[in-house]
Amino acid sequence: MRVLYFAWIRERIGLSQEEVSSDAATVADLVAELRAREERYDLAFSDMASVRVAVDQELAGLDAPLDGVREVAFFPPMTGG
Amino acid sequence: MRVLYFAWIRERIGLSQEEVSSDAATVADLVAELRAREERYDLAFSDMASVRVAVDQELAGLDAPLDGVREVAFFPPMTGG
Amino acid sequence: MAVRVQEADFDLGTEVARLTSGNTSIGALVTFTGLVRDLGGADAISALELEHYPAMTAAALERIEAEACARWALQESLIIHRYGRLEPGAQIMMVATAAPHRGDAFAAAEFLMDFLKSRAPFWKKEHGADGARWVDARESDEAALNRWT
Amino acid sequence: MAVRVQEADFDLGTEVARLTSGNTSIGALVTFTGLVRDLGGADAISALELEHYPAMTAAALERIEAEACARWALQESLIIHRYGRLEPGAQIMMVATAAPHRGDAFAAAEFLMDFLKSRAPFWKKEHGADGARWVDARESDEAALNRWT
Repeated sequence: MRVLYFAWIRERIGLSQEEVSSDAATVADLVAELRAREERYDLAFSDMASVRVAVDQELAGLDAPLDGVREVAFFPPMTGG
Repeated sequence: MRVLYFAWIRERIGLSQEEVSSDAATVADLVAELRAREERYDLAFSDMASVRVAVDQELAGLDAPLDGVREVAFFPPMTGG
Repeated sequence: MAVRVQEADFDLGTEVARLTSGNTSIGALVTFTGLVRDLGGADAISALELEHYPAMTAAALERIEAEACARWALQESLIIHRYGRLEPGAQIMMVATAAPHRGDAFAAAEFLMDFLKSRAPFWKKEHGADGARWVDARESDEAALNRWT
Repeated sequence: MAVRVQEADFDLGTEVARLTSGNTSIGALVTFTGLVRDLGGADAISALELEHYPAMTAAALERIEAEACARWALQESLIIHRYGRLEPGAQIMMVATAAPHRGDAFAAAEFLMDFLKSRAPFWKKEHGADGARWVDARESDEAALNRWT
Protein backbone atom coordinates (compact mmCIF):
# COMPACT_ATOMS: atom_id res chain seq x y z
CA MET A 1 0.00 0.00 0.00
CA ARG A 2 1.25 3.48 -0.87
CA VAL A 3 1.10 6.03 1.97
CA LEU A 4 1.29 9.75 1.20
CA TYR A 5 1.98 12.68 3.51
CA PHE A 6 1.26 16.34 2.83
CA ALA A 7 2.09 19.76 4.29
CA TRP A 8 3.41 19.76 7.88
CA ILE A 9 2.79 16.01 8.23
CA ARG A 10 5.11 15.46 5.27
CA GLU A 11 7.68 17.78 6.84
CA ARG A 12 7.55 16.09 10.26
CA ILE A 13 7.90 12.61 8.81
CA GLY A 14 10.42 13.77 6.23
CA LEU A 15 8.84 11.83 3.38
CA SER A 16 6.20 12.65 0.79
CA GLN A 17 5.35 9.00 0.17
CA GLU A 18 6.43 5.46 0.94
CA GLU A 19 5.37 1.87 0.36
CA VAL A 20 4.07 0.28 3.57
CA SER A 21 3.47 -3.43 4.12
CA SER A 22 0.81 -3.71 6.75
CA ASP A 23 -2.00 -5.96 7.86
CA ALA A 24 -3.78 -3.05 9.52
CA ALA A 25 -7.53 -3.52 9.24
CA THR A 26 -8.39 0.19 9.49
CA VAL A 27 -6.78 3.60 9.09
CA ALA A 28 -6.60 3.87 12.88
CA ASP A 29 -4.66 0.60 13.03
CA LEU A 30 -2.26 1.87 10.37
CA VAL A 31 -1.70 5.08 12.31
CA ALA A 32 -0.92 3.03 15.44
CA GLU A 33 1.60 0.95 13.50
CA LEU A 34 3.30 4.02 12.06
CA ARG A 35 3.46 5.78 15.45
CA ALA A 36 5.15 2.73 16.94
CA ARG A 37 7.89 2.85 14.29
CA GLU A 38 9.76 6.05 15.09
CA GLU A 39 9.40 9.26 17.01
CA ARG A 40 8.94 11.39 13.86
CA TYR A 41 5.79 9.40 13.01
CA ASP A 42 4.64 9.52 16.62
CA LEU A 43 5.02 13.31 16.55
CA ALA A 44 3.26 13.72 13.19
CA PHE A 45 0.23 11.77 14.43
CA SER A 46 0.20 13.06 18.04
CA ASP A 47 -2.92 15.17 17.46
CA MET A 48 -5.27 13.24 15.21
CA ALA A 49 -7.87 16.02 15.46
CA SER A 50 -5.58 17.96 13.10
CA VAL A 51 -5.13 15.10 10.66
CA ARG A 52 -7.37 14.30 7.71
CA VAL A 53 -7.32 11.07 5.74
CA ALA A 54 -8.04 10.08 2.15
CA VAL A 55 -8.37 6.42 1.21
CA ASP A 56 -7.86 5.80 -2.49
CA GLN A 57 -8.23 9.56 -3.00
CA GLU A 58 -11.57 9.86 -1.22
CA LEU A 59 -11.92 11.55 2.17
CA ALA A 60 -12.37 8.90 4.86
CA GLY A 61 -12.59 8.48 8.61
CA LEU A 62 -10.14 6.76 10.96
CA ASP A 63 -12.43 3.74 11.03
CA ALA A 64 -12.24 3.26 7.24
CA PRO A 65 -11.28 -0.35 6.34
CA LEU A 66 -8.03 -0.88 4.41
CA ASP A 67 -8.92 -4.16 2.74
CA GLY A 68 -7.97 -3.90 -0.95
CA VAL A 69 -6.87 -0.27 -0.56
CA ARG A 70 -3.95 0.93 -2.70
CA GLU A 71 -3.34 4.45 -1.44
CA VAL A 72 -3.77 6.18 1.92
CA ALA A 73 -2.98 9.88 2.35
CA PHE A 74 -2.57 11.89 5.55
CA PHE A 75 -2.78 15.69 5.60
CA PRO A 76 -3.90 18.66 7.70
CA PRO A 77 -7.31 20.29 7.13
CA MET A 78 -7.36 21.58 3.56
CA THR A 79 -6.88 25.27 2.80
CA GLY A 80 -7.84 25.65 -0.84
CA GLY A 81 -9.42 28.62 -2.55
CA MET B 1 -40.28 73.68 -13.91
CA ARG B 2 -38.82 71.06 -16.24
CA VAL B 3 -40.83 67.84 -16.50
CA LEU B 4 -39.19 64.69 -17.91
CA TYR B 5 -40.76 61.46 -19.14
CA PHE B 6 -39.04 58.12 -19.65
CA ALA B 7 -39.73 54.74 -21.27
CA TRP B 8 -43.40 54.01 -22.04
CA ILE B 9 -44.53 57.18 -20.28
CA ARG B 10 -42.38 59.18 -22.70
CA GLU B 11 -43.82 57.20 -25.61
CA ARG B 12 -47.43 57.68 -24.53
CA ILE B 13 -47.03 61.41 -24.00
CA GLY B 14 -44.84 61.76 -27.09
CA LEU B 15 -42.30 64.01 -25.36
CA SER B 16 -39.11 63.39 -23.45
CA GLN B 17 -39.26 66.71 -21.64
CA GLU B 18 -41.13 70.00 -21.49
CA GLU B 19 -41.28 73.20 -19.49
CA VAL B 20 -44.43 73.36 -17.37
CA SER B 21 -45.77 76.45 -15.60
CA SER B 22 -47.75 75.23 -12.66
CA ASP B 23 -48.79 76.26 -9.19
CA ALA B 24 -49.22 72.61 -8.17
CA ALA B 25 -48.30 72.19 -4.51
CA THR B 26 -47.40 68.51 -4.78
CA VAL B 27 -46.48 65.90 -7.40
CA ALA B 28 -50.03 64.54 -7.15
CA ASP B 29 -51.43 68.02 -7.99
CA LEU B 30 -49.08 68.24 -10.98
CA VAL B 31 -50.22 64.84 -12.24
CA ALA B 32 -53.87 65.95 -11.93
CA GLU B 33 -53.11 69.11 -13.94
CA LEU B 34 -51.32 67.15 -16.66
CA ARG B 35 -54.09 64.53 -16.89
CA ALA B 36 -56.66 67.30 -17.38
CA ARG B 37 -54.70 68.69 -20.33
CA GLU B 38 -55.03 65.99 -22.97
CA GLU B 39 -55.94 62.35 -23.34
CA ARG B 40 -52.33 61.21 -23.94
CA TYR B 41 -51.38 62.55 -20.50
CA ASP B 42 -54.51 61.06 -18.96
CA LEU B 43 -53.58 57.69 -20.48
CA ALA B 44 -49.93 57.88 -19.39
CA PHE B 45 -50.95 58.55 -15.79
CA SER B 46 -53.99 56.27 -15.66
CA ASP B 47 -52.25 53.71 -13.43
CA MET B 48 -50.13 55.58 -10.92
CA ALA B 49 -49.09 52.29 -9.26
CA SER B 50 -46.87 51.80 -12.33
CA VAL B 51 -45.38 55.28 -12.22
CA ARG B 52 -42.32 56.35 -10.23
CA VAL B 53 -41.32 59.94 -9.58
CA ALA B 54 -38.04 61.75 -9.06
CA VAL B 55 -38.01 65.33 -7.78
CA ASP B 56 -34.78 67.17 -8.57
CA GLN B 57 -33.26 63.75 -9.40
CA GLU B 58 -34.19 62.11 -6.10
CA LEU B 59 -36.88 59.44 -5.84
CA ALA B 60 -39.98 60.93 -4.27
CA GLY B 61 -43.58 60.12 -3.45
CA LEU B 62 -46.73 61.58 -4.96
CA ASP B 63 -47.09 63.79 -1.87
CA ALA B 64 -43.68 65.43 -2.39
CA PRO B 65 -43.96 69.25 -2.33
CA LEU B 66 -42.95 71.14 -5.48
CA ASP B 67 -42.01 74.44 -3.85
CA GLY B 68 -38.66 75.55 -5.32
CA VAL B 69 -38.35 72.38 -7.40
CA ARG B 70 -36.63 72.67 -10.80
CA GLU B 71 -37.07 69.19 -12.28
CA VAL B 72 -39.71 66.48 -11.96
CA ALA B 73 -39.35 63.15 -13.76
CA PHE B 74 -41.94 60.43 -14.35
CA PHE B 75 -40.97 56.87 -15.27
CA PRO B 76 -41.96 53.21 -14.86
CA PRO B 77 -40.28 51.04 -12.18
CA MET B 78 -36.57 50.93 -12.98
CA THR B 79 -35.01 47.90 -14.66
CA GLY B 80 -31.28 48.40 -14.32
CA GLY B 81 -28.59 45.79 -13.96
CA MET C 1 -14.63 53.37 -5.83
CA ALA C 2 -15.73 54.31 -9.32
CA VAL C 3 -18.87 54.54 -11.43
CA ARG C 4 -19.04 54.77 -15.20
CA VAL C 5 -22.12 55.22 -17.39
CA GLN C 6 -21.25 54.76 -21.03
CA GLU C 7 -22.48 53.63 -24.44
CA ALA C 8 -19.20 51.85 -25.21
CA ASP C 9 -18.47 48.24 -24.34
CA PHE C 10 -15.98 47.37 -21.59
CA ASP C 11 -13.40 44.64 -21.04
CA LEU C 12 -13.76 42.70 -17.79
CA GLY C 13 -10.12 41.61 -17.69
CA THR C 14 -8.82 45.14 -18.21
CA GLU C 15 -11.12 46.61 -15.60
CA VAL C 16 -10.23 44.02 -12.99
CA ALA C 17 -6.50 44.33 -13.68
CA ARG C 18 -6.76 48.08 -13.20
CA LEU C 19 -8.70 47.62 -9.95
CA THR C 20 -6.22 45.27 -8.30
CA SER C 21 -3.00 46.60 -9.85
CA GLY C 22 -0.36 47.37 -7.24
CA ASN C 23 -2.62 46.52 -4.31
CA THR C 24 -1.33 43.36 -2.63
CA SER C 25 -3.73 43.60 0.32
CA ILE C 26 -6.70 42.36 -1.74
CA GLY C 27 -7.54 38.71 -1.06
CA ALA C 28 -10.90 38.34 -2.76
CA LEU C 29 -12.36 39.82 -5.92
CA VAL C 30 -15.93 39.24 -7.09
CA THR C 31 -17.36 40.38 -10.41
CA PHE C 32 -20.83 40.26 -11.87
CA THR C 33 -21.49 40.79 -15.56
CA GLY C 34 -25.00 41.22 -16.96
CA LEU C 35 -25.49 40.13 -20.57
CA VAL C 36 -28.24 40.58 -23.16
CA ARG C 37 -30.01 37.25 -23.05
CA ASP C 38 -31.81 35.89 -26.08
CA LEU C 39 -34.09 32.98 -25.29
CA GLY C 40 -34.75 32.31 -28.96
CA GLY C 41 -37.97 30.79 -30.29
CA ALA C 42 -41.08 32.96 -29.86
CA ASP C 43 -39.18 35.19 -27.41
CA ALA C 44 -36.21 35.78 -29.71
CA ILE C 45 -34.93 39.33 -29.52
CA SER C 46 -32.89 41.23 -32.07
CA ALA C 47 -31.73 43.97 -29.71
CA LEU C 48 -32.08 45.43 -26.23
CA GLU C 49 -32.43 49.18 -25.95
CA LEU C 50 -31.37 50.81 -22.70
CA GLU C 51 -32.75 54.24 -21.88
CA HIS C 52 -31.57 56.12 -18.80
CA TYR C 53 -31.94 59.42 -16.97
CA PRO C 54 -28.54 61.01 -17.56
CA ALA C 55 -28.83 63.76 -14.96
CA MET C 56 -29.67 61.21 -12.28
CA THR C 57 -27.86 57.99 -13.25
CA ALA C 58 -24.30 58.59 -12.08
CA ALA C 59 -25.48 60.09 -8.79
CA ALA C 60 -27.81 57.13 -8.17
CA LEU C 61 -25.01 54.61 -8.86
CA GLU C 62 -22.57 56.54 -6.65
CA ARG C 63 -25.09 56.51 -3.81
CA ILE C 64 -25.57 52.74 -4.15
CA GLU C 65 -21.81 52.23 -4.23
CA ALA C 66 -21.24 54.47 -1.20
CA GLU C 67 -23.85 52.48 0.73
CA ALA C 68 -22.01 49.22 -0.11
CA CYS C 69 -18.70 50.73 0.99
CA ALA C 70 -20.29 51.82 4.28
CA ARG C 71 -21.60 48.32 4.96
CA TRP C 72 -18.60 46.18 4.01
CA ALA C 73 -14.83 46.50 4.29
CA LEU C 74 -14.24 46.98 0.56
CA GLN C 75 -10.85 47.95 -0.79
CA GLU C 76 -12.10 48.65 -4.29
CA SER C 77 -15.40 48.73 -6.11
CA LEU C 78 -16.50 49.51 -9.63
CA ILE C 79 -19.84 49.86 -11.40
CA ILE C 80 -20.03 50.17 -15.19
CA HIS C 81 -23.45 50.44 -16.81
CA ARG C 82 -24.06 50.84 -20.52
CA TYR C 83 -26.96 52.49 -22.34
CA GLY C 84 -28.06 52.51 -25.97
CA ARG C 85 -28.82 49.67 -28.35
CA LEU C 86 -27.20 46.31 -27.54
CA GLU C 87 -27.11 43.03 -29.46
CA PRO C 88 -27.89 39.60 -27.94
CA GLY C 89 -24.85 38.39 -26.02
CA ALA C 90 -23.57 41.94 -25.45
CA GLN C 91 -22.44 43.06 -22.01
CA ILE C 92 -24.95 45.36 -20.29
CA MET C 93 -23.13 46.16 -17.08
CA MET C 94 -20.63 44.94 -14.54
CA VAL C 95 -19.79 45.38 -10.91
CA ALA C 96 -16.55 44.41 -9.18
CA THR C 97 -15.83 44.33 -5.46
CA ALA C 98 -12.48 43.70 -3.79
CA ALA C 99 -12.01 42.91 -0.10
CA PRO C 100 -9.63 41.10 2.26
CA HIS C 101 -12.14 38.23 2.62
CA ARG C 102 -14.56 36.57 0.25
CA GLY C 103 -17.69 37.01 2.35
CA ASP C 104 -17.55 40.80 2.14
CA ALA C 105 -16.78 40.80 -1.57
CA PHE C 106 -19.70 38.46 -2.37
CA ALA C 107 -22.20 40.25 -0.13
CA ALA C 108 -21.28 43.68 -1.51
CA ALA C 109 -21.56 42.51 -5.13
CA GLU C 110 -25.01 41.01 -4.50
CA PHE C 111 -26.09 44.15 -2.69
CA LEU C 112 -24.96 46.35 -5.59
CA MET C 113 -26.84 44.15 -8.06
CA ASP C 114 -30.04 44.11 -6.02
CA PHE C 115 -30.06 47.89 -5.83
CA LEU C 116 -29.05 48.43 -9.44
CA LYS C 117 -31.99 46.28 -10.57
CA SER C 118 -34.63 48.45 -8.90
CA ARG C 119 -32.96 51.74 -7.95
CA ALA C 120 -30.83 52.72 -10.92
CA PRO C 121 -32.74 54.82 -13.48
CA PHE C 122 -32.51 52.52 -16.48
CA TRP C 123 -35.32 51.11 -18.59
CA LYS C 124 -35.02 48.21 -21.01
CA LYS C 125 -36.88 47.73 -24.26
CA GLU C 126 -36.67 44.44 -26.11
CA HIS C 127 -36.87 44.45 -29.89
CA GLY C 128 -38.11 41.24 -31.47
CA ALA C 129 -39.84 39.90 -34.56
CA ASP C 130 -43.25 41.05 -33.28
CA GLY C 131 -42.10 44.58 -32.48
CA ALA C 132 -40.81 46.05 -29.25
CA ARG C 133 -41.88 45.87 -25.62
CA TRP C 134 -40.70 47.47 -22.41
CA VAL C 135 -39.31 44.98 -19.91
CA ASP C 136 -41.43 44.92 -16.75
CA ALA C 137 -39.79 45.25 -13.37
CA ARG C 138 -39.88 41.88 -11.59
CA GLU C 139 -41.53 41.64 -8.20
CA SER C 140 -38.70 39.35 -7.12
CA ASP C 141 -36.24 42.18 -7.79
CA GLU C 142 -38.16 44.56 -5.55
CA ALA C 143 -38.44 41.82 -2.91
CA ALA C 144 -34.67 41.21 -3.09
CA LEU C 145 -34.09 44.64 -1.57
CA ASN C 146 -35.74 43.58 1.67
CA ARG C 147 -32.93 41.27 2.65
CA TRP C 148 -30.63 44.25 3.14
CA THR C 149 -32.83 46.22 5.53
CA MET D 1 -18.16 22.69 -16.95
CA ALA D 2 -14.38 22.63 -16.66
CA VAL D 3 -11.68 22.27 -14.05
CA ARG D 4 -8.01 23.16 -14.46
CA VAL D 5 -5.19 22.63 -11.96
CA GLN D 6 -2.04 24.37 -13.12
CA GLU D 7 1.14 26.13 -12.06
CA ALA D 8 0.74 28.82 -14.72
CA ASP D 9 -1.14 32.06 -14.21
CA PHE D 10 -4.49 32.66 -15.93
CA ASP D 11 -6.24 35.66 -17.47
CA LEU D 12 -9.71 36.36 -16.12
CA GLY D 13 -10.88 38.25 -19.21
CA THR D 14 -9.75 35.50 -21.58
CA GLU D 15 -11.36 32.76 -19.49
CA VAL D 16 -14.67 34.59 -19.21
CA ALA D 17 -14.73 35.46 -22.91
CA ARG D 18 -14.18 31.79 -23.75
CA LEU D 19 -16.96 30.75 -21.35
CA THR D 20 -19.63 33.04 -22.76
CA SER D 21 -18.52 33.09 -26.39
CA GLY D 22 -21.34 32.24 -28.79
CA ASN D 23 -23.84 31.57 -26.01
CA THR D 24 -26.49 34.31 -26.05
CA SER D 25 -28.71 32.59 -23.48
CA ILE D 26 -26.47 33.62 -20.56
CA GLY D 27 -27.84 36.53 -18.59
CA ALA D 28 -25.62 36.55 -15.52
CA LEU D 29 -21.96 35.78 -15.00
CA VAL D 30 -20.24 35.78 -11.61
CA THR D 31 -16.52 35.36 -11.04
CA PHE D 32 -14.43 35.04 -7.92
CA THR D 33 -10.67 35.50 -7.94
CA GLY D 34 -8.50 34.65 -4.94
CA LEU D 35 -5.26 36.61 -4.63
CA VAL D 36 -2.13 36.27 -2.50
CA ARG D 37 -2.70 38.86 0.18
CA ASP D 38 0.21 40.56 1.89
CA LEU D 39 -0.80 42.41 5.04
CA GLY D 40 2.67 43.95 5.39
CA GLY D 41 4.23 44.95 8.71
CA ALA D 42 4.98 42.04 11.04
CA ASP D 43 2.85 39.73 8.90
CA ALA D 44 4.55 40.63 5.62
CA ILE D 45 4.98 37.63 3.36
CA SER D 46 7.45 37.18 0.53
CA ALA D 47 5.67 34.23 -1.09
CA LEU D 48 2.81 31.78 -0.75
CA GLU D 49 3.56 28.15 -1.52
CA LEU D 50 0.67 25.93 -2.58
CA GLU D 51 1.06 22.19 -2.21
CA HIS D 52 -1.63 19.83 -3.49
CA TYR D 53 -2.45 16.16 -3.91
CA PRO D 54 -2.22 15.72 -7.69
CA ALA D 55 -3.93 12.34 -7.90
CA MET D 56 -6.92 13.68 -5.97
CA THR D 57 -7.18 17.38 -6.85
CA ALA D 58 -8.90 17.39 -10.23
CA ALA D 59 -11.38 14.72 -9.15
CA ALA D 60 -12.21 16.67 -5.97
CA LEU D 61 -12.78 19.88 -7.93
CA GLU D 62 -14.89 18.06 -10.52
CA ARG D 63 -17.06 16.61 -7.77
CA ILE D 64 -17.58 20.05 -6.22
CA GLU D 65 -18.43 21.49 -9.62
CA ALA D 66 -20.85 18.65 -10.44
CA GLU D 67 -22.61 19.24 -7.13
CA ALA D 68 -23.03 22.95 -7.98
CA CYS D 69 -24.39 22.07 -11.42
CA ALA D 70 -26.89 19.67 -9.82
CA ARG D 71 -28.14 22.35 -7.43
CA TRP D 72 -28.42 25.36 -9.73
CA ALA D 73 -29.38 25.95 -13.35
CA LEU D 74 -25.88 26.77 -14.54
CA GLN D 75 -25.06 27.13 -18.22
CA GLU D 76 -21.32 27.23 -17.71
CA SER D 77 -18.88 26.88 -14.86
CA LEU D 78 -15.13 26.97 -14.50
CA ILE D 79 -12.66 26.32 -11.70
CA ILE D 80 -8.98 27.12 -12.13
CA HIS D 81 -6.65 26.50 -9.18
CA ARG D 82 -2.91 27.12 -9.22
CA TYR D 83 -0.17 25.41 -7.22
CA GLY D 84 3.49 26.22 -6.65
CA ARG D 85 5.19 29.35 -5.37
CA LEU D 86 3.23 32.60 -5.79
CA GLU D 87 4.21 36.21 -5.14
CA PRO D 88 2.08 38.69 -3.16
CA GLY D 89 -0.68 40.02 -5.41
CA ALA D 90 -0.60 36.91 -7.61
CA GLN D 91 -3.80 35.12 -8.58
CA ILE D 92 -4.32 31.85 -6.67
CA MET D 93 -7.52 30.60 -8.22
CA MET D 94 -10.77 31.59 -9.88
CA VAL D 95 -14.27 30.30 -10.33
CA ALA D 96 -16.83 31.49 -12.87
CA THR D 97 -20.52 30.62 -13.02
CA ALA D 98 -22.97 31.53 -15.78
CA ALA D 99 -26.75 31.26 -15.51
CA PRO D 100 -29.91 32.83 -16.90
CA HIS D 101 -30.48 34.72 -13.63
CA ARG D 102 -28.14 36.35 -11.14
CA GLY D 103 -29.36 34.51 -8.05
CA ASP D 104 -28.22 31.13 -9.35
CA ALA D 105 -24.88 32.45 -10.57
CA PHE D 106 -24.11 34.11 -7.21
CA ALA D 107 -25.22 31.15 -5.09
CA ALA D 108 -23.26 28.64 -7.16
CA ALA D 109 -20.08 30.76 -7.03
CA GLU D 110 -20.33 31.07 -3.25
CA PHE D 111 -21.01 27.36 -2.92
CA LEU D 112 -17.96 26.51 -5.04
CA MET D 113 -15.78 28.80 -2.93
CA ASP D 114 -17.04 27.42 0.37
CA PHE D 115 -16.27 23.86 -0.74
CA LEU D 116 -12.93 24.73 -2.32
CA LYS D 117 -11.79 26.30 0.96
CA SER D 118 -12.27 23.12 3.01
CA ARG D 119 -12.68 20.24 0.57
CA ALA D 120 -10.08 20.78 -2.13
CA PRO D 121 -6.73 19.12 -1.31
CA PHE D 122 -4.52 22.21 -1.21
CA TRP D 123 -2.28 23.43 1.60
CA LYS D 124 -0.81 26.89 1.86
CA LYS D 125 2.53 27.84 3.36
CA GLU D 126 3.42 31.47 3.91
CA HIS D 127 7.03 32.54 3.60
CA GLY D 128 7.99 35.67 5.52
CA ALA D 129 10.94 37.39 7.15
CA ASP D 130 10.75 35.07 10.18
CA GLY D 131 10.61 31.88 8.15
CA ALA D 132 7.66 29.89 6.88
CA ARG D 133 4.41 28.72 8.45
CA TRP D 134 1.53 26.55 7.27
CA VAL D 135 -1.76 28.44 7.03
CA ASP D 136 -4.30 27.02 9.47
CA ALA D 137 -7.75 26.12 8.27
CA ARG D 138 -10.24 28.65 9.61
CA GLU D 139 -13.16 27.46 11.68
CA SER D 140 -15.34 29.96 9.84
CA ASP D 141 -14.53 28.17 6.58
CA GLU D 142 -15.65 24.83 7.96
CA ALA D 143 -18.77 26.49 9.40
CA ALA D 144 -19.54 28.05 6.01
CA LEU D 145 -20.26 24.58 4.61
CA ASN D 146 -23.23 24.17 6.93
CA ARG D 147 -25.34 26.71 5.09
CA TRP D 148 -25.53 24.40 2.08
CA THR D 149 -26.82 21.32 3.88
